[in-house]
Amino acid sequence: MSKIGNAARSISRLDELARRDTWLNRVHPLSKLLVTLLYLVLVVSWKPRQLTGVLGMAVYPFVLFEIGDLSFGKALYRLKIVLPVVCLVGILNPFFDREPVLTVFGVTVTGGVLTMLSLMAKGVLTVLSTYLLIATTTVESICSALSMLHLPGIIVTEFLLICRYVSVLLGEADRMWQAYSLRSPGQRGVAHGAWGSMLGQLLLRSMDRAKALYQSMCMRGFGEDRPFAYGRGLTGRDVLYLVLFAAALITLRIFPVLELVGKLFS
Amino acid sequence: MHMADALITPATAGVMFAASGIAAGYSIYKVRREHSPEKVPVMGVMGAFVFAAQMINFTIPGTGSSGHLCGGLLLSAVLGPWAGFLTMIGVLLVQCLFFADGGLLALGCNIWNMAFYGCFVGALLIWRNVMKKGASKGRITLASVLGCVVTLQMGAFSVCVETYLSGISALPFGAFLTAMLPIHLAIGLVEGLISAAVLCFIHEARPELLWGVGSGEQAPARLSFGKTLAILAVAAAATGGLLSLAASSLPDGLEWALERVAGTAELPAAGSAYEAAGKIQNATAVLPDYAIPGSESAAGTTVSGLAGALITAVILIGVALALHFFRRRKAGSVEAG
Amino acid sequence: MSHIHIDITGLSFAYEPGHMVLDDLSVSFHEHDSVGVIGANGTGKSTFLKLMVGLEMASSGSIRVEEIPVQKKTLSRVREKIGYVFQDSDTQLFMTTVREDVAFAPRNYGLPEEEVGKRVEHALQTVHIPELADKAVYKLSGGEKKLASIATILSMTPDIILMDEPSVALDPGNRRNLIHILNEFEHLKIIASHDLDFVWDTCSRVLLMDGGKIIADDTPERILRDEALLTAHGLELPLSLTGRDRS
Amino acid sequence: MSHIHIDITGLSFAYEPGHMVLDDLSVSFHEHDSVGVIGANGTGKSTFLKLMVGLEMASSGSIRVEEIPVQKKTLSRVREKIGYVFQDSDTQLFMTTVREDVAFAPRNYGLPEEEVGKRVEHALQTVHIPELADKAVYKLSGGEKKLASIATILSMTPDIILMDEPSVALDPGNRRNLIHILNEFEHLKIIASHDLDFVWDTCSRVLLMDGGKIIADDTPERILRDEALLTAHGLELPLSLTGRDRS
Ligand SMILES: Nc1ncnc2c1ncn2[C@@H]1O[C@H](COP(=O)(O)OP(=O)(O)OP(=O)(O)O)[C@@H](O)[C@H]1O
Ligand SMILES: Nc1ncnc2c1ncn2[C@@H]1O[C@H](COP(=O)(O)OP(=O)(O)OP(=O)(O)O)[C@@H](O)[C@H]1O
Ligand SMILES: [Mg+2]
Ligand SMILES: [Mg+2]
Repeated sequence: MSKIGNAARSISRLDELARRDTWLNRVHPLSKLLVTLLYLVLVVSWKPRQLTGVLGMAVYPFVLFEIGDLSFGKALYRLKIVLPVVCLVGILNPFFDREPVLTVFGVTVTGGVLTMLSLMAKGVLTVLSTYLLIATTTVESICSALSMLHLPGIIVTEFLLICRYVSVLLGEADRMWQAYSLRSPGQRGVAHGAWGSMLGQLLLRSMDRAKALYQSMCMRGFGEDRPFAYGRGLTGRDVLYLVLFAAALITLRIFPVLELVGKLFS
Repeated sequence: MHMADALITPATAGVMFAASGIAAGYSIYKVRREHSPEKVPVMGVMGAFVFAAQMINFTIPGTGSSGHLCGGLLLSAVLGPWAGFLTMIGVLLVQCLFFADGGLLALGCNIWNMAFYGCFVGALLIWRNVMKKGASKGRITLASVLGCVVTLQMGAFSVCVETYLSGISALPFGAFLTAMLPIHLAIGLVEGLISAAVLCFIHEARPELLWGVGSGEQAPARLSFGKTLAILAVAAAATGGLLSLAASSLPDGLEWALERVAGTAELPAAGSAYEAAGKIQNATAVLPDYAIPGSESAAGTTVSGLAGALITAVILIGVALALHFFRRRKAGSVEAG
Repeated sequence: MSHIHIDITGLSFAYEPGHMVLDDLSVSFHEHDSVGVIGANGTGKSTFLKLMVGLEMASSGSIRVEEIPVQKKTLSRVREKIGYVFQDSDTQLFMTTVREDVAFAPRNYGLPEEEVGKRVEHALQTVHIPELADKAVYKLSGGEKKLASIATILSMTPDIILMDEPSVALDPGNRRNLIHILNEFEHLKIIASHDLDFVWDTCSRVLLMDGGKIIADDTPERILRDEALLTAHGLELPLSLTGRDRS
Repeated sequence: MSHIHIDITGLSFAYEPGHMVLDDLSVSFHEHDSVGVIGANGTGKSTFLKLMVGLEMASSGSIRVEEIPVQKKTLSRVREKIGYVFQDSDTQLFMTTVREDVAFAPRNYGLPEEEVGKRVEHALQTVHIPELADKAVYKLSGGEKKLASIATILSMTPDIILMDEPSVALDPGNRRNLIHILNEFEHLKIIASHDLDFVWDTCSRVLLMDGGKIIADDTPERILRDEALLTAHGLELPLSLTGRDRS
């Protein structure tokens, strides 16, 4: 099933990106995580009709994609899940809200069109900024940031193990599906006769694997609640990154920067 | 079913994070009390399992379409609802970070909509009560289908409420519900059947792996019965409260449909719905409008603003292209030297 | 030319752009060939087998199985002719009991239930595990799983058998049994393995792969005794040729 | 008696009541022993190794590792002394990169970060994979995974090494490399394997198990050349002794 293969490939590609050694990759994960969260909050805090404000927030991913040397194409591909949902929710707005709000080059724009466009812009920006985080930060780093935020060790450890075993189990599911399709040419999915046994086998094997995994962790001194990640501390540079970006983002949110730029040129 | 970041407001996100956080804290407390350190690796591997299993397509007999697995109920039926809930949190986090399915900010919503209902309502209430007298193929199928259908309905309902509260869509609440609930009824049915097939297999292969079977002797009923009731009451109150809140200001789906058919241009009901949404939004908004009085429009979108956006974009793209140019030249000179 | 054969011309393949796993490979296999594919870890043996059944698609070149080109739309016809045994038998078996699993392919080909039953019996007899027919798959030991997954292939009565490292995890007795089974199968079989003694005992032709190319294609006698050739490509003489007795 | 040793007396174990896997077993291992544990599938080799590190608990009898009895409350002390390589490297490696995984044990034992780094480097050097340090574990080939999981054990600088089928899935070159690594390790090592040639090349003492008992405990020369003994217990002569040359 190409879907499984695609999933495995996209995990592996993100992992490769995160392991590069660029300036942005070296910034402390905690700073990046906090800036990302702040950014998300600020983007979605714009009211439905405030399209200009939302557009202004686009400066951040644009600049950082440049700094982090990431490609927009790959990131935009990730929109395929979110954008349809967001569009479905927003697409009817122009029909319901027909109040004319402003005129651009002789075209009257209604409130509904504005809310639809700003919703889509929010969809794009939130996805891009999350991509920015995960494409420049490895899973271990995210875990260390999460434990610095005092997330319980149980969740951090579990998250790390999920990330580690996703590729293993995707591989197993893929091989099972291949074995299935080799003996049932022409079928596009698993027929109901094999629903239970197919996943059931995979589940039983996962449980056995988990037991063996626990044993091998015990053999190397694993303690129940010991945090898994050993991150470095924040340096001055990391704090500077956090403060500068937070300040810049809040400025974008409070001051009508784009309006001022527009006025400058008119 | 996954909520996107774009569909919510900071207030909704915060409330849902708090709710999910409380459930997570309680689950951690319960899991720790079990004193079974092997639970953590099991949770990790099982989380990865659910993730992989959801990638497999199952053909639905008689139709051309395909279905997936219902994660929360299945996990809880094997790990118990507490560990199952914590595992689902990990799965959702992985989905939102690596696959842009859901969002970081919407994580609280998604945990609630999918994990909370699936694990606590689906497993703790429905699964365990059906399994009390021991497991059989029939009971497992009943519990899974009932559990998946009910929890997916609750999840879909929550999605509607959260989206509505964010005031982002002009779509009336009732219409939204009439679109979401029937679809998720069908999805829940299929997911329930798939989960049932897996759980029946486990029941035959390794019955000791199933949680809560014959819970009469296994778990002390007096402790959990009260808690079960309490959780049910809170969930009911929460949904009921939200429902009445929504219903008081909104037309129902039928009304909306009639209006569409009548082709009323004004759509007064819809307008009032939007107003109501706006009010709620105002009440919950964290950040006010531009703090600068110089802003031209209360709506926050102006011609000069859009022009500014255009100009900024041109400048940024120019700078980016220049940077790329220099980078390539630098790389070229390094290679040459 | 005989009926059963595979023709490969100019086959190239890469998982990731710029990193060729197979590089312009051409070779033909004939009806009664038993081919051993050998090479160090990561030289593309498994990839080569996968391409032949269309589990991966070649970036250039062509593979023809009995004159049918391996393409998306011909896959089901190609796969009916080929039985493929995975390295990992755990993922190969997906039904509840051994019998169900062995019956899966013939049922899918729409055979009447009676014929299915016959084939299942015959396949289980061939690998000497008729007593396991009704055992649950997850209760089998490693060796038994391997034998069961071979039976699932035999019940397809394939024209061609492909096997990826079939001798792994078997104890010496079970391994000997598998050698016997393979030698009984008369049609084309292609076996990728690190166990050079196993290849020696089952194959009449050996392909040595390295760097995406076929380095040598000859009889076991000539390749598996050529210590210099083997060592140059990360391998060693088969253990049975090292003659510890004399030391 | 030397410092490093394991003493086992009257050890019995059953997973399920009535079905004894190990039955009243007594044996001692000493500082410089290299012990090969052999036997057909399902004779309890893995179980035997697991009991020594307390992954399963004996139903009767005692195991003492360097005078410490293996019991629930002594487990962490016992385990600090023993490095255990599992058969399945996928469960052995649970961190994301090779470096993280190799560093896991020393960090858990509370060593300073600098010492951890040194140990990791040294362990990776020993198994010749320093270039894989920052590679993601799931991208390793089977053989590389095996080598990495051996490195995770070496970084613990254990007194004792236990290995369950370490030569599986390695190509001949990597297998030779592992033999070399094991021969360099001077302390007590116990290796369970079906690869009798591997046992021959690494061990100075062989235990043949069957039916929950130790059937024979002697030098490789005497056990691995005894065809009658081996065949009686489901095994065969090591391949290097079959002397194909003469055929
Ligand atoms: N899914 C994949 N994505 C990317 N690269 C892959 C993938 N599968 C295999 N490779 C790479 O392709 C090359 C050939 O792999 P293949 O599995 O065919 O080797 P092999 O000869 O079967 O090795 P082994 O003896 O270890 O089984 C290896 O370098 C491997 O790392
Ligand atoms: N968790 C378990 N529960 C019940 N029985 C088990 C369990 N693990 C192993 N056994 C049984 O105990 C016996 C010994 O198993 P063990 O894994 O020790 O054998 P082994 O000698 O390592 O075999 P192999 O060569 O196949 O690895 C087998 O009969 C097996 O079926
Ligand atoms: Mg291979
Ligand atoms: Mg074993």
